[in-house]
Amino acid sequence: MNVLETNSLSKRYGRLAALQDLTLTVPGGAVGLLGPNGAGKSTLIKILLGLIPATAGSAAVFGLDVRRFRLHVRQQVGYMPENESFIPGLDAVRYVYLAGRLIGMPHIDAMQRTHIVLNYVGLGEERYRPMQDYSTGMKQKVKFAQAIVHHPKLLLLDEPTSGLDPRAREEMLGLIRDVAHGKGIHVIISTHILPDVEATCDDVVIMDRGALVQQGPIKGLSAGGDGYDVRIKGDRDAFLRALLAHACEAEAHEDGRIRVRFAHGTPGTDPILRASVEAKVQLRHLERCRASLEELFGSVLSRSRNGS
Amino acid sequence: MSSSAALALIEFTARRVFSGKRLWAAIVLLAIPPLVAALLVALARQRAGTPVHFDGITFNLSLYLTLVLTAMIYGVALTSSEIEDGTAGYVLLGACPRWMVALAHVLVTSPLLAALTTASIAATYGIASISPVGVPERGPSVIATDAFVASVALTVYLAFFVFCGYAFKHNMAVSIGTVLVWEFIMPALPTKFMNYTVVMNTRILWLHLTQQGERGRWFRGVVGFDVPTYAEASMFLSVAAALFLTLGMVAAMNRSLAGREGGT
Amino acid sequence: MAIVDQSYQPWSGDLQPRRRRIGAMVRVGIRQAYAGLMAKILLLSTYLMVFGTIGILFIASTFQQSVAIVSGNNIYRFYLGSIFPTGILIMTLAALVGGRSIANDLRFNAVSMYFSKAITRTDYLVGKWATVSAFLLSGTLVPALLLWICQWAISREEISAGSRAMDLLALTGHSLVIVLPIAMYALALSSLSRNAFVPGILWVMTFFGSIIVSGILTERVEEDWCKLVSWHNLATRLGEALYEKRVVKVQALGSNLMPIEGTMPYPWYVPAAILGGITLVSALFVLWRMRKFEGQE
Amino acid sequence: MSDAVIRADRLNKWYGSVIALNDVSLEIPPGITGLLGPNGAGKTTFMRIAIGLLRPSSGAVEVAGEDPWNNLAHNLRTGYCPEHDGFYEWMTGRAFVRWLLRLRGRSRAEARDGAHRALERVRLLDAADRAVGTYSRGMRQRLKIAQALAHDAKLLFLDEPLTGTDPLVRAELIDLIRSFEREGRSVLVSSHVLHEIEALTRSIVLFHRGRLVATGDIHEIRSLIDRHPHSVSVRSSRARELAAALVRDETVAEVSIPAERSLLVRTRRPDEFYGRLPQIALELGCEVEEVSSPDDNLEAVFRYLTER
Repeated sequence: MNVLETNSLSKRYGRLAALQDLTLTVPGGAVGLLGPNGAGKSTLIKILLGLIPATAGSAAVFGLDVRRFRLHVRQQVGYMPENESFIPGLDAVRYVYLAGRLIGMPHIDAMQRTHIVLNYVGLGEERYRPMQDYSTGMKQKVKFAQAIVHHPKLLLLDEPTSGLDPRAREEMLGLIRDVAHGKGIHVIISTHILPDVEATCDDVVIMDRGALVQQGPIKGLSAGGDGYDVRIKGDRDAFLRALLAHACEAEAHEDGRIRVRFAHGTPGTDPILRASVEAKVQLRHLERCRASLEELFGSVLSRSRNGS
Repeated sequence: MSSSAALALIEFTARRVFSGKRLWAAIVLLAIPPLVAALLVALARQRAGTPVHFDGITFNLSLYLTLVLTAMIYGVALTSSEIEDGTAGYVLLGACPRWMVALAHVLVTSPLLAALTTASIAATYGIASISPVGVPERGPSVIATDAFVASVALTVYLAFFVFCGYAFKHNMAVSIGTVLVWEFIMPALPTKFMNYTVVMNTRILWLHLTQQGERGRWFRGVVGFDVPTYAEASMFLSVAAALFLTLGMVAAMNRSLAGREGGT
Repeated sequence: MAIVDQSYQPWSGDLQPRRRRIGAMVRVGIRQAYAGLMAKILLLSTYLMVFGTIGILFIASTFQQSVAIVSGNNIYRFYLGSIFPTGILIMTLAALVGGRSIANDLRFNAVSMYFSKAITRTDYLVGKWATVSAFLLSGTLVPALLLWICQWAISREEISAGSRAMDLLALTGHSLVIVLPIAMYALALSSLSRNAFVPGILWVMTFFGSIIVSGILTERVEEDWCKLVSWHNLATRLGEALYEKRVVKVQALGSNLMPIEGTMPYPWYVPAAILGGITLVSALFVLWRMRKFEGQE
Repeated sequence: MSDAVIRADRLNKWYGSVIALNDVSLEIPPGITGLLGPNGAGKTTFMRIAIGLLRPSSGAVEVAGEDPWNNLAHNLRTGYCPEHDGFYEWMTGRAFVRWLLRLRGRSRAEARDGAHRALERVRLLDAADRAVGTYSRGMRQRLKIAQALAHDAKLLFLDEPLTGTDPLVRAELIDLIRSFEREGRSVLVSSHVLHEIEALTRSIVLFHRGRLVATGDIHEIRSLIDRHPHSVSVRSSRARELAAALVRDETVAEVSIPAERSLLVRTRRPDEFYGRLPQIALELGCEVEEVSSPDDNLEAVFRYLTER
């Protein structure tokens, strides 16, 4: 059974079309829902949760129509909202417990699960403190915990890393990766941060202006990285000249990255090594082009916009 | 500081009076006295002899409930809400000194609110005078008197709210709590402290101006309550206004605006 | 040695029906309502007052004095029916707790948690209503019960067990009559704004406004319906109707103390219809507002 | 550095018993400076003190040689883009910028033109006449920047301007901020995301838990990390042979083979090691597929500086 199916789903707010005729099938796994601000990702998630009605079309989660069986759907789904969400005066334990009880978990199960998931997300003794004193990262963890307290079959995450500093972000990505693999939970992550999707997802759905732009496995989409990303320490111009001498096309980026492509196929990393020896620079980093998803995203979007 | 900035500040403060949800709340509030008057007029038509008492409406509504709550809605909106929403910084970082911002809040908003209140009182008067009985015959001068009294009270309240807004961290709780207890509950209790409430002094001012200081039917529930003189009441109100205005300006000069991150 | 896997485990189990979910929401909500400092202070002062009264009455009774307020069902009727302290207290508590209940959910975005779980808008409303009502009952029903026990202990009349039971029912009913419409109306106001003080002010405005307007009308028009304008009168009139009518059979000190009489000649169903109408309209209003807010983040 | 635009001397700021800034003394040169640190590091507090919204608990700050507190001339020289949205939602974007210009002493005509220019600059003219309440996140971000630069401020304080924006918007904003520098303005940008700052500037200030941790050029800070041991991961088809060769090199302290085709090398002298690695690989004639080190990026600097 497909985790998610929509059939020419449309949603209009007055004149603004948030979703246009979206037909989408997600078989399962860890899926990234990518798109710029205002692409209709949040609208789609709200429709899936039965929070807002679609203007036209239908959507089903695990084969259940999201309007008719919305309480059943929500019992199968965990949702982590984008903005901060808490009840002032309540501690994390009560909050997550309440979330579990609202799904319908019995008292004892809810209490046990609350502590299990809070341990899992790594919230320590702070869990007994009122939530308004929490840092952004802690609030985010609690939001994640309340979404998985009932062990949902599908987890919907709306911008899970927005506003987090690198360490908190790394922790959050680790959690998502872990929960999405081997725990029996399907995950859909709505985000505009591409490295997040790369770090956690197997498949990707790209949306723009309320329509589906592209869907497929990340590997397939980001393939075609013919070349290497290099970082050096030392005389950069000399290195670039040396690369040129070895028939490599080099492109220096502002963040210090040098992208090297070979004029004829991929004859391995030898020319790069040689160039670095000749230019007497330190080779700090060498890797096959991988961050091309970001560029792909840009190019896919501009293609779809120009085409429409 | 340039004069054009000061002018802009005045215009901007005035513009904010007529915007947002608070305007609607104020309109609802100010509509209550005329509506009650209309109700009474309609009843007087049905049953001859039912007096429509303009002064009663003024005393109990225009100068009490409507006045205090209008001042509360605007007082909180002026500073506390601005600080909470994070818009206060934009105004405080302008070309006008901070004390002037606080001053403008009070001195621009209170005449405008007084004008709205006057409109409400005038409407009440107009409606009440349809009925043959119970309307004072002093003509529109009574409206002017009521408007004066209302604007004095509004100035005191707004100065107090601006002061609380800048001076306290939990400004809403402090200002609203104080006004509820002191201005709503205290005048209902038969204690001497009611002499020191703004509500009572405002109404005493009104008593002297429109009722020749005769207690008559007003304040009759209170035993052993001496009506202060006109001089005492006006002294109290002006001292209160000046005090809170000054304190508000000083508080504005010293207010730190923490972002939401550091506030806890 | 046995090693128990303490890492994340899938959970599966039976889910409970909707009423149990609402029950959990109410329990957590009440706990949160008591967390506020102001609410604690207000309730504490009420209880001090009630216990003080009880203490004074006990002292009076040790001097073999029979006090009028302890006779019949006066004492809790008086407590529940008076505007001060009970009326003001309930008004303030409702402004504090009722005013922020939905407004804070909107402001801190807890609605997105509630509505991603298996509850409907109606469940949410019922849960919030029960929460606020239960909280307000601790300012009405619980002190009234204490006073009921006190009356039992020190009154000098013979009251049959049946009458006592009827009194108990009546004071419970009276408390509910006071609390339920207020709670729903406060929720309706609370759903208006994200800022908790706006509903608070609006509710205070309604309460005082209705009393003042009713006062003006009563004085001017001198017709009976004018009393219906006051919220407090409505609740008191309906509450009064619940008590057993009986003659006080004991001669007591201060027997000229006015027992609260139903001064409004309207039958009980008129205030009942008005309060019920307000409650219903408020409920529909909240549902309509939440329909709008359910769509937001 | 006598030309510093911001100079802080033993700055402290407490909120009750919470310390937000702890004994910060620093000088910030003209140009773009990145204010870096995790959430709650004191970045916002520092900015708000420098802009004159907060008064320090002790210590002094000078902006362009003057105390910012209650200083009208300072208000006109500086522009501030706060982290959180605070708008009069009922106003249009154009009116918002225009009013703020007038509050800074511009005449009506100047304010109208200035608002138009600023909105044009941030590319918000399309939406300028809509109420702010209808704006998307990216638009709000631009509006905040527009009001900060509208009065030709010489010094801009941008608090987390890039947070929550999608890649397309972010690229635009980065271009915009860089253009400010070319016009001779100084900009202080805060962020908790390192690569955002790397794309903007080389000059950074690093905060952690209210303390100043480092200040200066990214390169200078980078060189710090080379005084400490690195672990370097190398992928090669002939990992064991490469390992054998590396062990003989004096810069290498430790070599392990966590997986086939993969090496983990620990070195105490990173500078020399990175220089020699290509040489050794070339001499051995074995293909190197990847070189990477968790210790050789800014995150590591960060980790190292904040965790000691």
